[in-house]
Amino acid sequence: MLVVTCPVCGAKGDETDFHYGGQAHIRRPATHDPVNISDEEQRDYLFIRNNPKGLHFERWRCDRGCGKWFHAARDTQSLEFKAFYGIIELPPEELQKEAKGPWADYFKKRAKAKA
Amino acid sequence: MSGKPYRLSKGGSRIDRSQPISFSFDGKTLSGLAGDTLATAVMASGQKLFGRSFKYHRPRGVVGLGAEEMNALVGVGAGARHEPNLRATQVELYSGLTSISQNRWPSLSFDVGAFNSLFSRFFPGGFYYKTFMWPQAFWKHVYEPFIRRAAGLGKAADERDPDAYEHMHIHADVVVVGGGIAGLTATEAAAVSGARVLLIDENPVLGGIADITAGKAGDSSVADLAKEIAARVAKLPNVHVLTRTTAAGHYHHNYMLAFERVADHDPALLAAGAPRHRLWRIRAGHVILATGALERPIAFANNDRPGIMLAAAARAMVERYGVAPGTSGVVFTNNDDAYLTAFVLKKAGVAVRVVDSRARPEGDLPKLAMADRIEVDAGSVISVVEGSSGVTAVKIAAYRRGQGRVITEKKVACDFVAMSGGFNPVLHLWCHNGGKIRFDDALASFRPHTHGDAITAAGGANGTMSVAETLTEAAAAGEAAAKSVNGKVKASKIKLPKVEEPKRGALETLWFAPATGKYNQGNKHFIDFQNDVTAADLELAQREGYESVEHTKRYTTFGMATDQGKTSNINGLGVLSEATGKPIPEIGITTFRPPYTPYSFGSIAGALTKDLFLPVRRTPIFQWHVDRGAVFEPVGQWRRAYTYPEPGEDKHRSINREILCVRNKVGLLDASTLGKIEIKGPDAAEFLDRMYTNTFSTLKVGKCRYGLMMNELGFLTDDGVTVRLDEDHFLMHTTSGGADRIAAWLEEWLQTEWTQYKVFVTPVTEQWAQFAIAGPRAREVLAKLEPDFHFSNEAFPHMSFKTGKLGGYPVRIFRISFSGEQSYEVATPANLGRGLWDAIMEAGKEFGIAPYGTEALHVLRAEKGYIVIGDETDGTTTPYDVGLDGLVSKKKADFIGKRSLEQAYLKGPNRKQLVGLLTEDPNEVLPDGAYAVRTVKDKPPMEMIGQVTSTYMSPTLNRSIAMALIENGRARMGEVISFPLEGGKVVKAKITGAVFYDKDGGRIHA
Amino acid sequence: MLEARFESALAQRSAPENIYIDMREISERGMIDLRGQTSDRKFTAAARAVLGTDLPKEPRTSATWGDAKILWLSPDQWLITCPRGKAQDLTNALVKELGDTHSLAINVSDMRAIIRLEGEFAREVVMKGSTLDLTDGDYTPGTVRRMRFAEIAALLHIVEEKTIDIYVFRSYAHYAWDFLVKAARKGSEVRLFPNSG
Amino acid sequence: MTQRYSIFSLARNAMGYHMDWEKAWRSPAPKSEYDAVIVGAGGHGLATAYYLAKNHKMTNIAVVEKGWLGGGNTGRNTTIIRSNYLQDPSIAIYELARSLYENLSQELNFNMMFSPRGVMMLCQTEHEFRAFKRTAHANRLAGLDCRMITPAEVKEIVPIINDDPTCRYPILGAYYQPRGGTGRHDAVAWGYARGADALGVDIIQNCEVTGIRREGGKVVGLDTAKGTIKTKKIGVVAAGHVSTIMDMAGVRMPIESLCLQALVSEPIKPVIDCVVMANTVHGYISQSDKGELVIGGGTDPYNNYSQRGSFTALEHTVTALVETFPIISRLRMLRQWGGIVDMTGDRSPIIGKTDVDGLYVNCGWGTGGFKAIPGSGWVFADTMANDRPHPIAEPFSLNRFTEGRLIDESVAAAVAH
Repeated sequence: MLVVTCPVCGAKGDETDFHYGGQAHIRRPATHDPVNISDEEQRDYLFIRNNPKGLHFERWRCDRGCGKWFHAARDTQSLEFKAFYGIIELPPEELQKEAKGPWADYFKKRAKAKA
Repeated sequence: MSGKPYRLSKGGSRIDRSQPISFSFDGKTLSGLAGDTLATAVMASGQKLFGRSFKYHRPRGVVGLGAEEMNALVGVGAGARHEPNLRATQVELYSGLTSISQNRWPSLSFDVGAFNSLFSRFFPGGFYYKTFMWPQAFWKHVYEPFIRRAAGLGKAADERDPDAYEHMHIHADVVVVGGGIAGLTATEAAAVSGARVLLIDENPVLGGIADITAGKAGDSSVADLAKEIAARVAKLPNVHVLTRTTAAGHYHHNYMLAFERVADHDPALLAAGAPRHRLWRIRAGHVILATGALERPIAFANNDRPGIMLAAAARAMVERYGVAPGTSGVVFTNNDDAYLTAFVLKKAGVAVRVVDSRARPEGDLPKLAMADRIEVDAGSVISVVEGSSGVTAVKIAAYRRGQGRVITEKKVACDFVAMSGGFNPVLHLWCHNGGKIRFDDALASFRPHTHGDAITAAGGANGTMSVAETLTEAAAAGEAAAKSVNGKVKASKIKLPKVEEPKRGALETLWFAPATGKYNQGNKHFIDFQNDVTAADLELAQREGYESVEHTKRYTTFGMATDQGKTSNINGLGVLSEATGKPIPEIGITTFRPPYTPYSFGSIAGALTKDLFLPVRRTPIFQWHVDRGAVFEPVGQWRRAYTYPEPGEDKHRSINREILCVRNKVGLLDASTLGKIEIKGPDAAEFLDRMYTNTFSTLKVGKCRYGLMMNELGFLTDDGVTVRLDEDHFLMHTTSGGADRIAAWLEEWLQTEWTQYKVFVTPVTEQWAQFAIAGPRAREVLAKLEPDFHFSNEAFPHMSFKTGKLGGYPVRIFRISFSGEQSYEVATPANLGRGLWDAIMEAGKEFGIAPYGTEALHVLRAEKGYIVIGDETDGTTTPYDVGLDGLVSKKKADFIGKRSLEQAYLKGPNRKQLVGLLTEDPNEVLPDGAYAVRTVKDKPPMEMIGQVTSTYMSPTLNRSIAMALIENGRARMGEVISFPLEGGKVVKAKITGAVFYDKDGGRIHA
Repeated sequence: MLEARFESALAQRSAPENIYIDMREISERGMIDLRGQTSDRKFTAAARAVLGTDLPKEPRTSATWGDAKILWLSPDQWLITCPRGKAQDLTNALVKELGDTHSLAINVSDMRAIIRLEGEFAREVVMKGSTLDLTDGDYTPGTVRRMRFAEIAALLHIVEEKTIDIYVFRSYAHYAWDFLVKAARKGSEVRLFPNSG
Repeated sequence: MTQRYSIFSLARNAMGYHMDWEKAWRSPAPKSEYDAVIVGAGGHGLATAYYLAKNHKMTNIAVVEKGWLGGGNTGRNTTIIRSNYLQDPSIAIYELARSLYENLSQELNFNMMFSPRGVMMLCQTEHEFRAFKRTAHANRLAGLDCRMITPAEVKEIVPIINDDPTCRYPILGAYYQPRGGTGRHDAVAWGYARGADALGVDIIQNCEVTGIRREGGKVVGLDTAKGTIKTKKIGVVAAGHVSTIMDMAGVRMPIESLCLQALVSEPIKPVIDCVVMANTVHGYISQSDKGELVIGGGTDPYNNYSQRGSFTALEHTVTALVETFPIISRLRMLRQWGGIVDMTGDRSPIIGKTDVDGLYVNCGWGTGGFKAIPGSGWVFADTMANDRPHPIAEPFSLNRFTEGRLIDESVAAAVAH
């Protein structure tokens, strides 16, 4: 039974007061360019998931609290939360750096796009 | 023997000799004393035999002191209150307790299953994997039924449990597990430092093993020290003490479960309203494990005979209960602690001698024993035990560490053995959530190492055996825990007494006491007593390649009995270590799984049984439906009226009557369960365009539109009518089951994808009672209630909306229809719902109004070819599949599911499409879910081309109708397809359009 | 003219006996759900103009003005409770005053049922069904918190030290009531931290 | 020649105090090169190796395993075997598996105790009832021996069931597969391991894979804790850890790893003789030969590699089962644990080739893999040996997610596997 803290309202409680919403930072292609979406892009959006053993980034909702969605960084092995952050935010820099595998690739790409 | 031959004339700190208690064991009425456990009360009467082992059905008696007991398992209580597999050492005696032994037939002393024991040579570990394979059918029909009957331990009750259970949630800064001197000291230290402390102990009284521990603390005995701290702790405002409570599991983020036996020891509490068990759900800031250490048995030949106990257990029997384990005994040890047992026995007048594997025991206690003229065979082991249903003698043999078999031995008559192979720190809770442990050679056991959680171990649990060190360590642990949780610590600290205790000599590792023969040739050195796993079995597993300790465990079942290896795990590793020549840490250790000791399923369910199991949602009209004799059906969490049979009517007739009433007169439906969501904001219309497949931004204020929703995979998930209340304000209806899901779905998209939209979504389902008044006379009923309201087609056309009053009730009225008839849905605030319902029924009387239920509704809509999400769709159905292409916008650039709908497979050929079916025989109703086949064959397999989604006998059309999803269905109009049913019958049906009644839709606008 | 007949969610439940707290339905309160953005000063000013006090912005707090209470539900949502008879007028006033600011005010007086618990052990009884720690000092009078209670969603309002209101959706009211009656059964007292006074 | 197991060999060995039994499998060091390497010595991986050797005569192969063989989900599941699925592709593979299970003890000369004691899926809502009626029609026409049974029949087969028609979820009927049942999970892994080993397969335990070597679009070998192994064919059968392994080859998967919860009660005398699945309330239960009630439930909702028991899912399941089987209230939970299950986007498995030549994957069995082991190994071995999907494996290809060609079993009333 995990303890989750909502970064929006500060409510801290058991995981059963929250709703898990799967992987974070998935881009919905149709929102940006509804016309040109390849089958592969659509597959990646709908099905391909980062599934790291270790640091992961995910979505939660303060289901029995303020009702707001937020992001969390969590280790999938120790189940320890490393950070809670806003639903339209990226994780803290140091966690982006700590990320491995597909997550590391993702954050690098985001940083590049920004630069 | 008669009377209570083993009850000593003096002593027994826990018993009250003035309060005899009558109870029964295996039908025999016995008498014990208040404070006894079932184990001590039975043993006081002279009975040592408590049960039979799992595989060989060998006779077994009490071995342990409490939770570690693996042999003396009993069933307690009668009838619906019977509970199997309880450890007799933990069952507190109460007047009228009934108990039985288990796993024997016909009786404990004469057990036919013991026959197995004679052939045990043919049943080594894992033997069943090698046989029982021929002939093939025999496993299921011959071998397995026999094994199943023989296996299992006690019997389950055969009726529903009459007792109550509950949960309690608690948060504590510090949770201390174990109320011995370590736990008590840690509790006091943490509490005076300002922390809120929860102290949990599984025993009825605090103190742990203080009362059987040597030493002086200041002027007090260790026992008195424990009592003094317990008394102080009991008065602290920031401490909550739970006794008779087992900390069962430690989980992520310092979550713990503890299992309190509130009333098991006293039926009067149950009668007064107490729950039988209470499950504590605990969130700890910091956990201190003061769970002590469990004594290890020693593996020697026939070490399982009744009368062979752990040394501390034997000592506690005398000290606490005034019960002697026998008349003449041998203490067999490899360490100093067991000498205390010898002293206690001698003092109680029981003849005793000591066998010590160590050649030169050097501690204070052995010296004291020799000074006290207790006979000690140093450098010796017990090589074999004689006697079958009890101990009659032991053979004592000279031994040097590592010796494989003994040469000379002497026989000594005795009737019990108290053994001690050393102590294992109780690591279960430490390990449940991944704590690391390390092997300690001095202890010859594992002790806590590192842990990722805020948790520490103190005292015996940490491998600390001395009283003085335990107190220091526990006090420090308590203070540190308080500090880690609360930041700074109050100045007050507890003062520790000065301790004097005997100097301990070193323990000598002894996993296995050799016998004269090869131990694997007939001698049974039990490691796991309950599951009958011997040292030879473990070695066999190694020889056969089951080298991983997990393989050995699973192959032999070692450590898998109801004690979960409490006494056997380390001994087994020791044997494996000696067999393989690998040190124990390399052998590894099997995983500790929760719970520490088994706890009741009833306590897990807690209060959530019967009506409280899961909530049933009720509409404001619920009681009316009940009073009217409605048959209900669950819809999501709701109970909806399915139909309202009149006296003498069956469901079928009642449904038909309701349908015809709507078609010919007027019916009233409780539609309060429909989801209702208010959506408001400048971007509300655009937002809805994203959510629905069709367009809502073009909807006029005051008008209604039916909408379809898909998920991102392009499959239908919900539908309903949405009303535009104002330019920026909509009221969405969802399916009854979809209300919460869709509200959350809308919120999710708003918060996570279209964050720029200014839209508020507020679910209001429960604010409103909502009814459908449907049928050709609906308008007349409403007009009677509110003559001034304009209900005419012109003033209030189909798919429009008005607010106003109806018979004095404030209402929202929607001219919408799911029956195909002229229909108004009326919503009024929920607390007024029942009043309005009654008013409508009253007003409708003269027009022949009748309530109709969900089944009539379903037939009515099927006659009209309207889909039901979940019937015509199954989560893989697209709008195209059900023929609603017209509701999928071609203009909108993007809406949820649009892109997936373009996926080749979803648009591809041979999709199943919604069609109507008319059976050739109009009286033949196709079964639910029946499949049509391409070609009927004599026998399966047959290629299937689609299935029935809804099927009814239509009273309106006086014939059967069905809807179905059929491969390329829309291109096959008029084709007759075949449905092969069970038993060879084939029903033929013609494919038609799905609208069966009033095809031009005139009645809706009537 | 007919008179509308009123029947609250728990009207048919009788007063429980043999329980160790006091418990009753509060059916005389009306409720308004208010949505708006606190960053929008027009919104906050309009709300203040009608309600007479600022909307509480601090999570899990409430404000009182006259016979109305304003319970924080979310950064953009409040539940206003007032005497039932005033709820519609107050809603209308809010809607009018809020005008075209991005907001939503709905009279939801019938959407929830309120169960009031009173007594020494009110908090303990709630803790049999909720994971919240009502003994830790954070839950002072005025505190509001949404929670999972037994198998349902509920809103907790600490009215006074030993008075707690539990708001549940109307269709679940009987379930919450029955759970509480069972949890508060005499003989099942826990007496958490018995010396804490 | 491997020693045969039988009542006679058992008796013969008893005379010698069981000193002469051979090892069930060897513990070889890895060779420098194999014709194929299977990653993961669970049931699916070992069965694949066995059938590669037996059916396709590929005996120069190895199975590499991070821990001990059978130590993942094979040794952690609730041992249910059934094939009464709704969708045609599912029926095909699960029925192949079930029929292979019928003779598996004899085939492997290792008693894995397949016990066709019947699997019953309760119908507790009208919706579920209708969904199972549909499944029943589909299964009958596919040739499965399954049928709908009435509440009275349910009660007769499972007398301890709560048949109170007024209870929260009354029993409306059940969908029953009489030849479904249970097996001894460890024995399946051990039997296949022993069988494969006897055919020359090297099973290398404690040998974690640390890298997959590619040359352009094809695999050439893998790095392990015991050195580098050359091979042109790699079959990844690593269940919950499949993403980790496939990431090494640069292949991204539609998989999430969750922790599935299971538990057993203390052993009691027989009270329930078949497998009962109550999908509405998310619980399933059977009784092992040892007498323990074996109970499975849901997964924790979040990605999870911890393999530990938690309480949330368990609480829900046990509460439901106490209501469904009220007599278990006074029985006790003995042990709980978790297994890391690999869930795909449509909850059906993935079997087949990947975009990398010589790299094959068999995963996504989620909560239902045990029942599929023989069939899964059979078709995956065929796929690997012939470098094209076996017809039964074909619908389960990885590219179905690109095409939108999902195989969704949850349409049948959210049935647990």
